[in-house]
Amino acid sequence: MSITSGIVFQVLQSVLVVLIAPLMLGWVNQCRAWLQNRSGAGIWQPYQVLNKLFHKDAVLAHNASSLFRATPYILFGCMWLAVGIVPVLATSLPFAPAADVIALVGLFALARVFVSLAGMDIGTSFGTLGARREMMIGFLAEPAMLMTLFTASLISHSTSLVTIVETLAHRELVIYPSMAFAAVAFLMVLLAENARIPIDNPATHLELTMIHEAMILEYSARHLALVEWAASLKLTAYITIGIAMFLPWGIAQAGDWAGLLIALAVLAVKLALAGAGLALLETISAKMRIFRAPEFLGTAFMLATLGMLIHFLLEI
Amino acid sequence: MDSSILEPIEAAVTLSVIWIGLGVIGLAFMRAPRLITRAVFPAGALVSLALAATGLWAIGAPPSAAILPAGLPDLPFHVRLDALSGFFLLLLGGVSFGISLFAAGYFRDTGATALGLLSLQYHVFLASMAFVLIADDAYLFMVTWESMALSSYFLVTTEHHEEQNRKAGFIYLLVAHIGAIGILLCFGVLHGGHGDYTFDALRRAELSGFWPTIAFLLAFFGFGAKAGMLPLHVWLPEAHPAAPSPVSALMSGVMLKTAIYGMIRVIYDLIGGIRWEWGLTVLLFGAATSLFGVLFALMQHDLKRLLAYHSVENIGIILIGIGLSMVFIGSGHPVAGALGLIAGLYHTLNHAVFKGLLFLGAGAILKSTGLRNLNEMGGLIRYLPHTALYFLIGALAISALPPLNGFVSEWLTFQASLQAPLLESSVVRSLVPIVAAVLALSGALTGMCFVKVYGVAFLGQHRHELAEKPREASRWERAGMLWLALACFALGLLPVFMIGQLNNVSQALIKAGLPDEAMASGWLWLVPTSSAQASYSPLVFLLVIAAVFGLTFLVVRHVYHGRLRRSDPWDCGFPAQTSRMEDTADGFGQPIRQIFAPVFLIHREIPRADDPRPVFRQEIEDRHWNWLYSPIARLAEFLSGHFGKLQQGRISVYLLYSFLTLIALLIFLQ
Amino acid sequence: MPSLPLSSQLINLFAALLLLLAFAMLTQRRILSLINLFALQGFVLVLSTGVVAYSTHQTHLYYSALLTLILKVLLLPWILHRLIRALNVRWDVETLIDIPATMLIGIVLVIFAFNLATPISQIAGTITRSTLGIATASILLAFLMMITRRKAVSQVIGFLAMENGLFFAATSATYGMPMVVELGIALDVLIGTFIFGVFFFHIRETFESLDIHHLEKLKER
Amino acid sequence: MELLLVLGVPFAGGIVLAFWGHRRFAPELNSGMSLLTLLAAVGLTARIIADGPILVWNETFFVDSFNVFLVALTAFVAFTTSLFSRPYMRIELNHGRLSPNRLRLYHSMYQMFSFTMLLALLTNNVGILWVAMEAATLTTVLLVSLYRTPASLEAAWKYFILCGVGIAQALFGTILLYFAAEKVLGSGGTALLWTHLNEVKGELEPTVLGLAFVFLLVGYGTKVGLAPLHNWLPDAHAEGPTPISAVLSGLLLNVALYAVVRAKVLAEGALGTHFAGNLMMGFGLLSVVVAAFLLSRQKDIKRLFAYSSIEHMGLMTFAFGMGGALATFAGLLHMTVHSLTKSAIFFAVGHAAQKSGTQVMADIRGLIDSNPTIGWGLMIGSLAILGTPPFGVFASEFLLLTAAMHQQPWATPFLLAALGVAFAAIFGKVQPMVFGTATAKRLPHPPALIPVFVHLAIVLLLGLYIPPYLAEWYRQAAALIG
Repeated sequence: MSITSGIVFQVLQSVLVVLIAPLMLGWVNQCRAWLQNRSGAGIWQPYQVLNKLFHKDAVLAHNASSLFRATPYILFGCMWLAVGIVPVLATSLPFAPAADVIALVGLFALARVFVSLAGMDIGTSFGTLGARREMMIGFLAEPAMLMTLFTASLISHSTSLVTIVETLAHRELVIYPSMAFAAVAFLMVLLAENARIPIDNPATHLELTMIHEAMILEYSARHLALVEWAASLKLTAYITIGIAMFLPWGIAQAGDWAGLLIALAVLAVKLALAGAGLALLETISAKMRIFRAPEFLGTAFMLATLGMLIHFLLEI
Repeated sequence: MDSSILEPIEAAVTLSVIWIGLGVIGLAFMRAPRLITRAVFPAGALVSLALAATGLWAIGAPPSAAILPAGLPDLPFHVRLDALSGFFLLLLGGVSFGISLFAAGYFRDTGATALGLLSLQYHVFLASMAFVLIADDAYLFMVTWESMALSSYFLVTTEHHEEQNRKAGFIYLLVAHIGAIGILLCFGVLHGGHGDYTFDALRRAELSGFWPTIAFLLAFFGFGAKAGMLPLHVWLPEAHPAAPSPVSALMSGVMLKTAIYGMIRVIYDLIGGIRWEWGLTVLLFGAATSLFGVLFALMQHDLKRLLAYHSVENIGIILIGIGLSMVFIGSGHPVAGALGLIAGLYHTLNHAVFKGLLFLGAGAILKSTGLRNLNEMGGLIRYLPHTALYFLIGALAISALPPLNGFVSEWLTFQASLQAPLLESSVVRSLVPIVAAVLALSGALTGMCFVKVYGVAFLGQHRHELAEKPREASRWERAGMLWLALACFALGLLPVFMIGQLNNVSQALIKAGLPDEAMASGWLWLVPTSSAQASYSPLVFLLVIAAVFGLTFLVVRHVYHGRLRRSDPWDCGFPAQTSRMEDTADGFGQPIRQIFAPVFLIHREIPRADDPRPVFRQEIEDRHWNWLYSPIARLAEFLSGHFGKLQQGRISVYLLYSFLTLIALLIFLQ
Repeated sequence: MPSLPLSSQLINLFAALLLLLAFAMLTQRRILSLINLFALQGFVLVLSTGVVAYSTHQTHLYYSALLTLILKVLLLPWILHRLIRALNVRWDVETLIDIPATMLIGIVLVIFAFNLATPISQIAGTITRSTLGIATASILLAFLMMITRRKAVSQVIGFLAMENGLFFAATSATYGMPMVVELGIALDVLIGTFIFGVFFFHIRETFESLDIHHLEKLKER
Repeated sequence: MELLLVLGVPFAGGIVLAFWGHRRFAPELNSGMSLLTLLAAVGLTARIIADGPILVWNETFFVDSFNVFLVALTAFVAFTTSLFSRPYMRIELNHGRLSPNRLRLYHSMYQMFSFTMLLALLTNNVGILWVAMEAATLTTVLLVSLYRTPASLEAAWKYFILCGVGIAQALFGTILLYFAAEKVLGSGGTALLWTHLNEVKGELEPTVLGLAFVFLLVGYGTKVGLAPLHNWLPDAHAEGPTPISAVLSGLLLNVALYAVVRAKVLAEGALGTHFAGNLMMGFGLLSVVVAAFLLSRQKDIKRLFAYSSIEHMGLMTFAFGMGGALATFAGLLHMTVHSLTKSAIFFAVGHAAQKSGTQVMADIRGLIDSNPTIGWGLMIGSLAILGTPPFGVFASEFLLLTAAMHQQPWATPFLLAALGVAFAAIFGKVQPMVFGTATAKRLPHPPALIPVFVHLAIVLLLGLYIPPYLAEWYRQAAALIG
């Protein structure tokens, strides 16, 4: 493949994902609404929200430091990089080797650290509360995430997502029990990391329960917009990682345009299904107390580790 | 070799001696403190730089040895400088350069006498560390090893008027001494009763049966005690806070690493014939150490104590790397072994850099605010912007966040652990990834801990009314921190260069290195084994983020506007937002305390409802005191009590003793 | 042993006497008679030394016999007499262990000393081979006496009795040490006794008594 | 000639000071005498190094490289101690703990004591060796009770009785030795001369020699302070004036050990077994362990270091018992460094106790503030005696342990454990005395601390660099006593 087409694909994928990320959020919310017999705000709602926010004047607390103002951009940058790395549409993109799964997890950690610091910057009780809870979730989720990724990478003898996807995509269909465990674990991590029910409730501002919203309480206007956008990007990135690992079929090679169209179609379907499934999950499950979260994520960690052990015992 | 050209070893020896000379000068001119801070310490820093250069030079050069005209009659001091020593010299020089610069500013307003002694002890400390690294016989090694402990002991007890500093010093020196005894025994075992005590002889000595294992265990114990490995870590969180901050930085950044050096030197080089069981031991101890260290760090509210516990954690991570390499080497996979070794060594260097930086930052805070207790800090970023920046870099680095250096070495460690499928025994094969999981967990916890530190210390509103506005660190101090911060970036963004050097080290040490493809893939891409397996390019990483940052900024400004209003933080309808509503350091650690409650020994004091002046107090204690140390102390007490009974003052009894002794001997004679 | 020359018979006799006296001292309660017994022991020592000297024509033994006579039979008892008169500690000596037990232990010691000395006596070329055992025995007995006694004075007497035993060993078993050594020993004994005297006064004036249970303060608490 | 001086000067000094010992210049006179002795000893040493062992005065005196090195050491420490005792004793006099008469006694006895020790070292006659040892006891016993306090009396009494009895055993041992020797060498003077005995040691009667060695070991061992015969030692050290504690620890114990070693050489030669060595190793090990564990119970600073002396004597005894070139070398080196270090420590301790007016460690605090030199002296000295590099004690202990590790592996754990315990005990007590906030008063006379640092400097030097001639000298000595 020529380097230019590679770059083109890279840019294309990144831009595309960044653009559809709010749509994804809107879609999930819409499905939730339907499932709850509400009419819902429509799937384009997030774009309108973002637009509105960008127009507003930013309001900043007096003692907000430069770190507070830089964070939204850093956040957005991290997430953009993330979706640039994950093979969403095509594999072997030029940026892909810049980071493997471990680096990806590191990337998310970086984003988390910055948003928590921003939460503590103003020094209100909510910000620190949110930061504390976020970090708690984070340190529980991160190892679980790594373990699921390790399971996949042990199967494909590689930690670079591209290789993983390629090996998993172009193999004859064999049942990997370990992957089943990993998948469940990954789902749980996804819920926790993206502040979804049952860990957090994106739709509430009830002090005692909120996590993510508490941290960004002080943000307004463009900063808030970037943070929200980054959040939706994060959700999309996670979903696409999940897709790449657990149902990678139909992804295109960089540079073949025919494959790209198929890939686009396939991706759309996958995302739609994933969104619906997420909405379903959120509808049927209830938010749990904050200190049930360790159990929840602990279970995820256990499952992931079990998956890896099973891989070592059965599949080698 | 041609003696006319200078050899690395000669340079190293000369520089170390110069250090001692500087110390003596400092003592001699103790009446001129300005001279000491403005001349002696900077000069020492320059020596550090030269030493670092020597180290770098030695990594490439063939080993060079020399014999000094001193020591025991049959065993003069042997010194030798090979790639391994070179690498550690590089570490010592590089880190101590920054620290000495910092010290030049930090010790500005110390008392004259104290300053004179300080500079003597400080430079002797540096010199003895250098000599430990180049010692090539057991005697010189022990001498310098103990001088290192001794000089640092005196540095720890600089402020000896505080009871707890004295206690710290005592525990420190005691543990160091016991560890040294273990090392001495190890040399004795290695020696096996023939030849002399040069390392060459020890290398050549053929051990049979279980003797190598015994030697390994002794070395592991002895050096582990110095490195602060579980459960011998107790001295570390006591001693590091007690010492003046540059010294804490030196101890935690460099001295612990000499223990790692000793471990590698003895196990890989002197004992040789590594067995995978040993590796497993190191691996498990490492994992336990790292997890324990970070958990206790999260419970601390004394900044320097917290950093000390993080040193424990990082030592654990280093041990994990080394343990992995030993496991692989022991089961016949030298390449994977090399990867583990390189990961361990690289983390050794990284930890030295960022831990040094963090301790210096703590020192700057302590100097300008007089605070060590996190719960009293807050909002310092407004007063100490530079320190805040450097500290942030250090915090991100230690939290193993890309694209800084801490991440690279942990990434390499993960890569090493993912070589597990190579192993035969299924138990080990599945243990290794679990250790990796532990590593991941402690990495994440570290992130949490430093969010806590940074958030509580530098961000938010300040909790404690200070007498006067805190002053930003002086030029010298900032220079020291800047140097280390830059090192964090350099090692994080361009790891390939240093990895190449480390590859030489491992080539020299275990006759194996990374595969050529790994080395061939250019300066931008860090590739441990093959590009298909894994690759990482921190520079691209950073550039993309920066690019997006700039782009978004421009777009947002361009398409929309940059209007901004300042106002009070939103108070949720609750008017008085005081700093007492922020989380304290303890508050931030509370989830961990709850989740890992069984690990800690918690004494809590909760106020009753009708308490007029309610107070909440809680102490977190280290369980190891109870199950390990106090029993030993009690045993010694018990024994001495019984020996004491021998002597109850009656002369007749004393006579009886000698009488019975005589009779007994006479009977024995027959 | 039928065919022993008169001299060695005499010496054995004296040896037996010496042992007897040692026992007597071990069991003696009164300090005064203790001193007398000590003097008597010294006298026996002199006689035996004389006999040895006569039978082996070792002239320097005469001197040491003379030395002993002066030192241990006349001088030391006289000093001790004066001391106890000055410090008036004439009363009885209470022992730490009661007398019969002491006796029993003493007998055991004697047996032990004898079978210790037998192998040596076999190879001894002197006419007085069997005396070494007795010397050892009396030394050990004196040691025992020092252990059991409570008064400083009686301890000192025990010490001197031990010296007697040694001296007896030196003369009878080896025909005496070289003269210079003899002199040295005698000198030391003399000085020692003087120092003892000094001590008695110091102890006395510090503790108003010579009972050594005052001297049990220094110990490991 | 030098020999005559070495012995004559202190003897004369003793007599002279018996008359003038209470005068103002007496301390200086005392030091002067010691200095002369030292010079003579140096001359003697030079001569020995130059032209080998000498035998003089129909073989009564015999000087070989073993005892000449002890002679030099003894003379040196005796001299430095006399330097130290000048201000020390003056201060004691000011505090009214002494009367001029006792000062006279002290000075005269001090010289006599060094005379007896030198005699014991130099004589060739085992009998005279005994006489000298006994005389050494007699000269010191009055010095221990110099203060006439009840405690000092008690200490002196115990010292006297126990050592007297012990010495008596030694005499019996000597007699037995003679008894065995005269079979070979015929009766008369020569049968007690060590040179002759050493030549014929192979032919001596084993059973007798075994018996003799037991008595000699118990006898002189009491004076060395081997457990369980050591009970007099802490008391005597604690209650006597500090200079005496210094010379007792630094010198007398060495001389006693010297006697034991001489006896061991004969016994080993006669028995042909390692019996004597084993006994010594047993005693040494026992002493090390017992002392190490008793250290932690001490409250009195001088008692503390007395026990440490027991411990180190145990180490040396173990080393000599082990035998072999390396171990003996280590033993001799340890003898040197221990004498120097321990006496230095006692100098510092003496002044420390005087400054704070007590020997109870709990009441001595913050020396480093009240008097840095004393504080550092005590600190460095203790670290040195605890065997921390780079001091000479570590060098000798390193050699000793390495020797032990492949000659007697079973013993090393005990030794190391004991050393560890000792470290914890001593250092744990010294640190608070040196550091912390001060509790001390001024001294009427400036303390003499040059000796402290001279000693410590030598010890440090020996740790880093042993001059070749010294090493050669040790080797010869080691060869002599094998």
